[in-house]
Amino acid sequence: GCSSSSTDSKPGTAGVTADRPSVAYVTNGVASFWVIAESGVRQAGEEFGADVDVLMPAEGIGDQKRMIEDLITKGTDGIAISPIDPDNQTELINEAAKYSHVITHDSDAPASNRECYIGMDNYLAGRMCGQLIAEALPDGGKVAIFVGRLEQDNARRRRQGVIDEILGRSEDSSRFDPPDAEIKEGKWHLVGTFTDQFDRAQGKANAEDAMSRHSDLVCMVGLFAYNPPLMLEALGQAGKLGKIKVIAFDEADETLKGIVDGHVHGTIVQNPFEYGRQSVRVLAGLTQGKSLAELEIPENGFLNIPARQIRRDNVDEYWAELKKNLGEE
Amino acid sequence: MKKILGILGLLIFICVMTALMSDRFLTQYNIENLLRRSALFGILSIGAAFVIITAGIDLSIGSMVCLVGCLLPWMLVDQGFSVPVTLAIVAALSIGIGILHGTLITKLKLQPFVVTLCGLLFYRGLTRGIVQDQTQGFKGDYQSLRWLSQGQISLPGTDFGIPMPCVILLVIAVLAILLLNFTVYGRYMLALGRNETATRLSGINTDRITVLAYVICAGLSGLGGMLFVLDVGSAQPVDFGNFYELYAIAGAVLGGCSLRGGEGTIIGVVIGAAVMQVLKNTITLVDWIPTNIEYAVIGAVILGGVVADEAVKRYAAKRAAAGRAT
Amino acid sequence: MKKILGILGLLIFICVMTALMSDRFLTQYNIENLLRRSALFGILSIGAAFVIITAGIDLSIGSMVCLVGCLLPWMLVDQGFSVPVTLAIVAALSIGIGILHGTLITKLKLQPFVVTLCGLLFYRGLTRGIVQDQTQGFKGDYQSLRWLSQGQISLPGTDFGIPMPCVILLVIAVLAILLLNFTVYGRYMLALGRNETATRLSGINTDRITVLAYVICAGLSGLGGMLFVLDVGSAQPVDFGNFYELYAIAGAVLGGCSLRGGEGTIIGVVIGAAVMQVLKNTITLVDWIPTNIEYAVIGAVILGGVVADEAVKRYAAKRAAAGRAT
Amino acid sequence: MTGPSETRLEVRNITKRFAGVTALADVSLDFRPGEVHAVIGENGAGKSTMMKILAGVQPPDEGQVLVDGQPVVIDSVETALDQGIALIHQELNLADNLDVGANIFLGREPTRFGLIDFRRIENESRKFLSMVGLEIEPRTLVRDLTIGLQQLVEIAKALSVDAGVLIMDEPTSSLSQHEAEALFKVIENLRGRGVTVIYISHRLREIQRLADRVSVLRDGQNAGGLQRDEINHDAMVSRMVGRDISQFYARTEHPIGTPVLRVNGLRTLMWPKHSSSFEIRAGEMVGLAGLVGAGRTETLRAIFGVDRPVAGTVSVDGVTVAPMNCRGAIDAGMALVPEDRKTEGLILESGIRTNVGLPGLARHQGFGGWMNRHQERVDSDKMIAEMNIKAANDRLAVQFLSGGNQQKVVIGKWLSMNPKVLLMDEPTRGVDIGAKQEIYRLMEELAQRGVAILFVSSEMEEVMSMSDRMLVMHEGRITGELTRDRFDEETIMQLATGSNS
Ligand SMILES: Nc1ncnc2c1ncn2[C@@H]1O[C@H](COP(=O)(O)OP(=O)(O)OP(=O)(O)O)[C@@H](O)[C@H]1O
Ligand SMILES: Nc1ncnc2c1ncn2[C@@H]1O[C@H](COP(=O)(O)OP(=O)(O)OP(=O)(O)O)[C@@H](O)[C@H]1O
Ligand SMILES: O[C@@H]1[C@@H](O)[C@H](O)OC[C@H]1O
Ligand SMILES: [Mg+2]
Ligand SMILES: [Mg+2]
Repeated sequence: GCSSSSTDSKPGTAGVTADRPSVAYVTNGVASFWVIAESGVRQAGEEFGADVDVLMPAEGIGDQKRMIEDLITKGTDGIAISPIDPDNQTELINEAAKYSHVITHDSDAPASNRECYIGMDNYLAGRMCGQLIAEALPDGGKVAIFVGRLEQDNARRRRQGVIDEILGRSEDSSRFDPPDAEIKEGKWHLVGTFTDQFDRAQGKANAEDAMSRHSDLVCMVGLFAYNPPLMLEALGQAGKLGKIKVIAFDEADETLKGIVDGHVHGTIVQNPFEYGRQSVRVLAGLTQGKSLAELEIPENGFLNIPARQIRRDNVDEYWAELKKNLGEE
Repeated sequence: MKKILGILGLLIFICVMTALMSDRFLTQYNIENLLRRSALFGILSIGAAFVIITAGIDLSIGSMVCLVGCLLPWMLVDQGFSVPVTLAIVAALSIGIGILHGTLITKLKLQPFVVTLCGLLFYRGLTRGIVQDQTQGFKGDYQSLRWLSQGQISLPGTDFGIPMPCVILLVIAVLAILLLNFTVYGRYMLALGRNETATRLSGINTDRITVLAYVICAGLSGLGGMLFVLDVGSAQPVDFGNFYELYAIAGAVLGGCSLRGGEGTIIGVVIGAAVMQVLKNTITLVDWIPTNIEYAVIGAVILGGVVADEAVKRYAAKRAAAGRAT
Repeated sequence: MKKILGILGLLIFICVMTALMSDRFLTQYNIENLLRRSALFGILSIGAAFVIITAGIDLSIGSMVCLVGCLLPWMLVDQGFSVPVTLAIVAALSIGIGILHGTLITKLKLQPFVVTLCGLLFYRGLTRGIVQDQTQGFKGDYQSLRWLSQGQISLPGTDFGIPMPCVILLVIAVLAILLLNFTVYGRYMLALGRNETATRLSGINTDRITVLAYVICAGLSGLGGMLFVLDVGSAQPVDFGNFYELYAIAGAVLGGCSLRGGEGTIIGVVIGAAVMQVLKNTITLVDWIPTNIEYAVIGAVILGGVVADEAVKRYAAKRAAAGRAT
Repeated sequence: MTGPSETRLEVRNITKRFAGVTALADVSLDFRPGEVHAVIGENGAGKSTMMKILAGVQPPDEGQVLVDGQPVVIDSVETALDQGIALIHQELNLADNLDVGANIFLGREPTRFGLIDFRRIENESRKFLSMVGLEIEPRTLVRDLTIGLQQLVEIAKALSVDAGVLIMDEPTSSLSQHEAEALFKVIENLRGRGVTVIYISHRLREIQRLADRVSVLRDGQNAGGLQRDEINHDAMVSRMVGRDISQFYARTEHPIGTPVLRVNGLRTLMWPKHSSSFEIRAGEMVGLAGLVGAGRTETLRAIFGVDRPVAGTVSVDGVTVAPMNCRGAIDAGMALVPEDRKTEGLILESGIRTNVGLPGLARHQGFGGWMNRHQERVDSDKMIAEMNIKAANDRLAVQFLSGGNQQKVVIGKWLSMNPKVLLMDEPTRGVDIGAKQEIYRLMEELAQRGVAILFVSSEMEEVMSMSDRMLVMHEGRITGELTRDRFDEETIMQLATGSNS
């Protein structure tokens, strides 16, 4: 993909120009997912006449804190944050909110003074994912879940959504099943949640080991963008493509190709491009003195960019849209 | 003094360059941030320096930060321990680990690299097991304790405040300088870092001194871990403190410690730690430096620093030789 | 031979224990997986071993894996280079980096720890800059190239296949054994690892031998990076190969290399690398071991291994002394 | 003076400077085929520097080297070897993780099809080992040999080069007379075959016995030469030092007191089945003689608590010392001047003051380990004066001192502790004649003050002249005790080789 942009600020002009608002977009880590968001940010930068900056903390929460502090220093007009640990970052967000407009994206910090949240409800997205599973496996069976790390808020909510949906539980996003627990209920047997700490070789090894451990596994669910491609690799090598159902999250090329080829039943996609674009639009607007209402943010401060279920029937259409957003077509 | 001139020059150079490229660099807020961050890493680097001076190495610093950083809020918030009890446990734990490292190295004659590499793996795994991979945070509580990291001591007559970690670093640095240069223990550390056998044959219990160095390092890592989590507010066992040992060691090396042992000044080490924090700040503040090459910049600067240092040393040696010969 | 008995015993012990606790351990599929993973890490460990034998260290292994692992698909898929051109660039790059490390260490007399620590930071930063933080993958293409990592050579008469990485490791290990034990280069490495001066004074160009060791290490890291990405299918610059240097070094140390230099056997190193992969597998296969304490288990096993090794050595020395007494 | 055909190797106007010193100033020398050419001079006179230049270890700043009359540039050890020049270094230079054979052929391995020819290495090594009288298997690891044996391996290594010019820089400094004799035979043999042997030693008796010609260096300058018939002790000494050194072994009569050091049933790890018991009295100087590897060093180390003994007790003034660590020994009033000053006696990168002060710091420390810097300076000043250590100032790193002065620092650091028992392992190893005399004088003074001295020496003359009483060791046990009136080379040699037991 291409992520270079002509809207980068010039050296030394620390974004306090009167007419052009400066907007920073802080992610919760480094991932291709965020590169898609970055192109949304850049596009919106041109569209709404803002100087934009994208920061991806590579070293976790301490790094994110440092970046936000430095943005305050820079006098950035608006900051969009995907908080890694919202419960404990309220103060930091409030501190930033004293100096500039702050919103959250991808993951919310409802207790803070952020002005709004742009993203989806991860618990609901998890439930949508659960629907895909139930649909792919009407007879149930053994299911394994793969995810980068489980202490990230969005990951936990997604996983809980998946579990609650297939077990037919009521909607309650505060539930939490311990990660190592095997859950056997009715026709379903959830054999465990495998984490890899963003180590891809480990992610693939997890998929392999899950197959070793459970020869009668019928379904693999990957909750972070890079998990499904790794699962597909492992399946391909084990000659089990299509035999074990794959349910995915996000829009990695391999995942979409897997849907086209019939190796992946379906995926839940967010819209990172829109996360980026909308964040810049809203922050630029707030800087120029517009109100939330004027910017079409609902009363509850939640700009929902809903997740979508992608199956074989709508994958081509979706893929084309994605490529267009990334400027690849 | 001469030894720290190089690194001091580098720090000043980076600061001047950044100030020229960003008018926000010298704002009070930024300076306070930089002071706080440098202080936090400086504490770790001082610990690393003591071990390096005795010709050892401690790779477990980052995992110690993780262990203490996660257990502190876990004990307070999750387990409901009182503050004094928690602090006592954390201190005992850190010191105990230092003693363990030192003992394995001196009594079982294991290599420091190996022992502390195992520590690096073990303490993080242990932490993850204990807190069950859950993020540990203060949830807005414990403000008075967090003052240790977030508080400031305002300078009378100005509205400038010295961040608390800076004050703590100052105290530690002064103690470290006294220990290293004015007590027999420091002298023994320098001596044994250069020649362990000769030091032992001079009647010095080198084992005990080695253990002392590891205790200081583990203790300061623990203190650092505590201050880091008090500053950040929460810690995830999976990545909290990741790679901090490398930053700590790099700071010590930049500051003039030789990994061959027997060399190093505390002030140099503190400056070395600051260089890296200022660099990171520079990269975020200056727009045209892409953030994703951050590591590349830090790596290049450290390498440049040691190369320049080496070049200056050689030049000086040449001049001295020429000067005296004529 | 005697030297590898300890680590071989440990490997067998872990395998037997796991087989007892999980009936899936000895399935063909699992064995093939283990062989492949051990082979990949074994290649890195052999590289690390050469550097460690010359009393050096290479902390940049993981970042080299990242660099090559990301650039390979980037050049093929993104830049549309042909396979031969890409492989040539990757090889030249790895070897060039090895030469760079070796030259900085020998000519500028910088410490290996410092040089390769800078490498650790620099190559990852560079990779992130080049590929702009994008995950790089083969997108289902390049199957014939990926056969290098994913293919198998089936054993005639069985339906068991030897994973390709294993075959590659075998070739490398044989070459490494020949180099280390049967050629003058290997002998010079062992000699200079123990006593650089003596080796130099014997008329040996120790600088060139040192450079050779770093070239081997960087070369094998590059090869490893390539095989890893061919196996996994994609690489993200921020985390690909993270900490692999520690695994590689730990494998070498477990396998009998002393960080003081001059010691080590290739077979031991390969077994050392395998121990860690089997351990990880054990932890996932055996239900009652919580996955999140993985690091703790690995750390404890490495430490246990070296402690046991030390204990055995001491016991042997005592017995020898007792033998003389009677 | 000499035609080109008569000169194998010549140096002209060589100058070499190091930071702070001019090690060689305009030195010219020539060496002929089939001669043993001794180069002598005080510590720091520039002998090793000259030899390192010849062997390609370091380049000269100015001057020329000629081999067989042709000017050559020797810029590496390899070129030197190509020119047929081999050097046995003053310091041991072996890779002790490899076996003896590997070390002998290091850098010159015979190969077959690109692989090392192990069989040939083994056979050839055996040959060279037996030339130096070393009956060990080439497969023995070097680290299992003592310093003395390693020195012999080093010599075997140099012989294997088959060089036209063989330089030996203090080859006998760790050898006793017995092993040295074997070496002398080798040297004579080489001379017979037309090899040029350049021989450096501080043991003038050896030079007298071996050398055809002598060249003397003084302060980096050529101080003249001696022909075969001019070579005698006094001539050499006066050229080297520029003055006459009479009364070399300064012994005077003084009363000997009651036993201070008592060693009872001591068994070391190396020789656990042999125990030794003896006592040393106040003011007594006891020499410990023996061949290389007889266990003398081990005994001293065990007494001082460096290595834990298998059994036995040590007491000072009737109080048993816990033989666990050196601190205990020091607190009991003992001191050890170790065998290898560079690795065991000194912190080379540290200054004289630091080195001298190290053992005493604990004694003068204040609250919280606060260092008494004043005391440290007073002590070191006193020692520097008393021992006549030559140095610009007392913060100079000891690595820059000459061997003799380094040795004085090692002794000095113990004198400031006022020991009752002084253990000395080869106290004059590699030390020049002037410094030797001073060390002897010091030993004598200490004895007069009532210090009990036990010293190891491989130099027959030294141990015979300085001891009040002598203990001779063989294979870890004391095979004889001789009083001064019974000192006689033959008896000692018999006891040392165990040939009468
Ligand atoms: N690498 C060096 N750097 C600085 N000074 C040196 C170096 N090598 C030798 N010197 C100095 O050069 C002078 C000559 O030293 P050299 O080793 O040649 O003496 P030597 O005659 O061999 O003495 P000894 O009998 O003690 O072996 C001494 O003052 C020594 O300190
Ligand atoms: N012929 C030999 N071959 C191998 N080892 C020997 C031989 N003779 C003695 N040794 C070793 O010598 C050691 C005793 O050494 P020690 O250093 O105590 O003796 P020393 O009399 O001080 O000799 P040196 O003068 O070499 O220091 C023992 O470890 C013994 O194994
Ligand atoms: O938070 C992000 C998540 O939404 C996506 O699925 O994967 C990458 C994460 O960083
Ligand atoms: Mg000399
Ligand atoms: Mg001895």
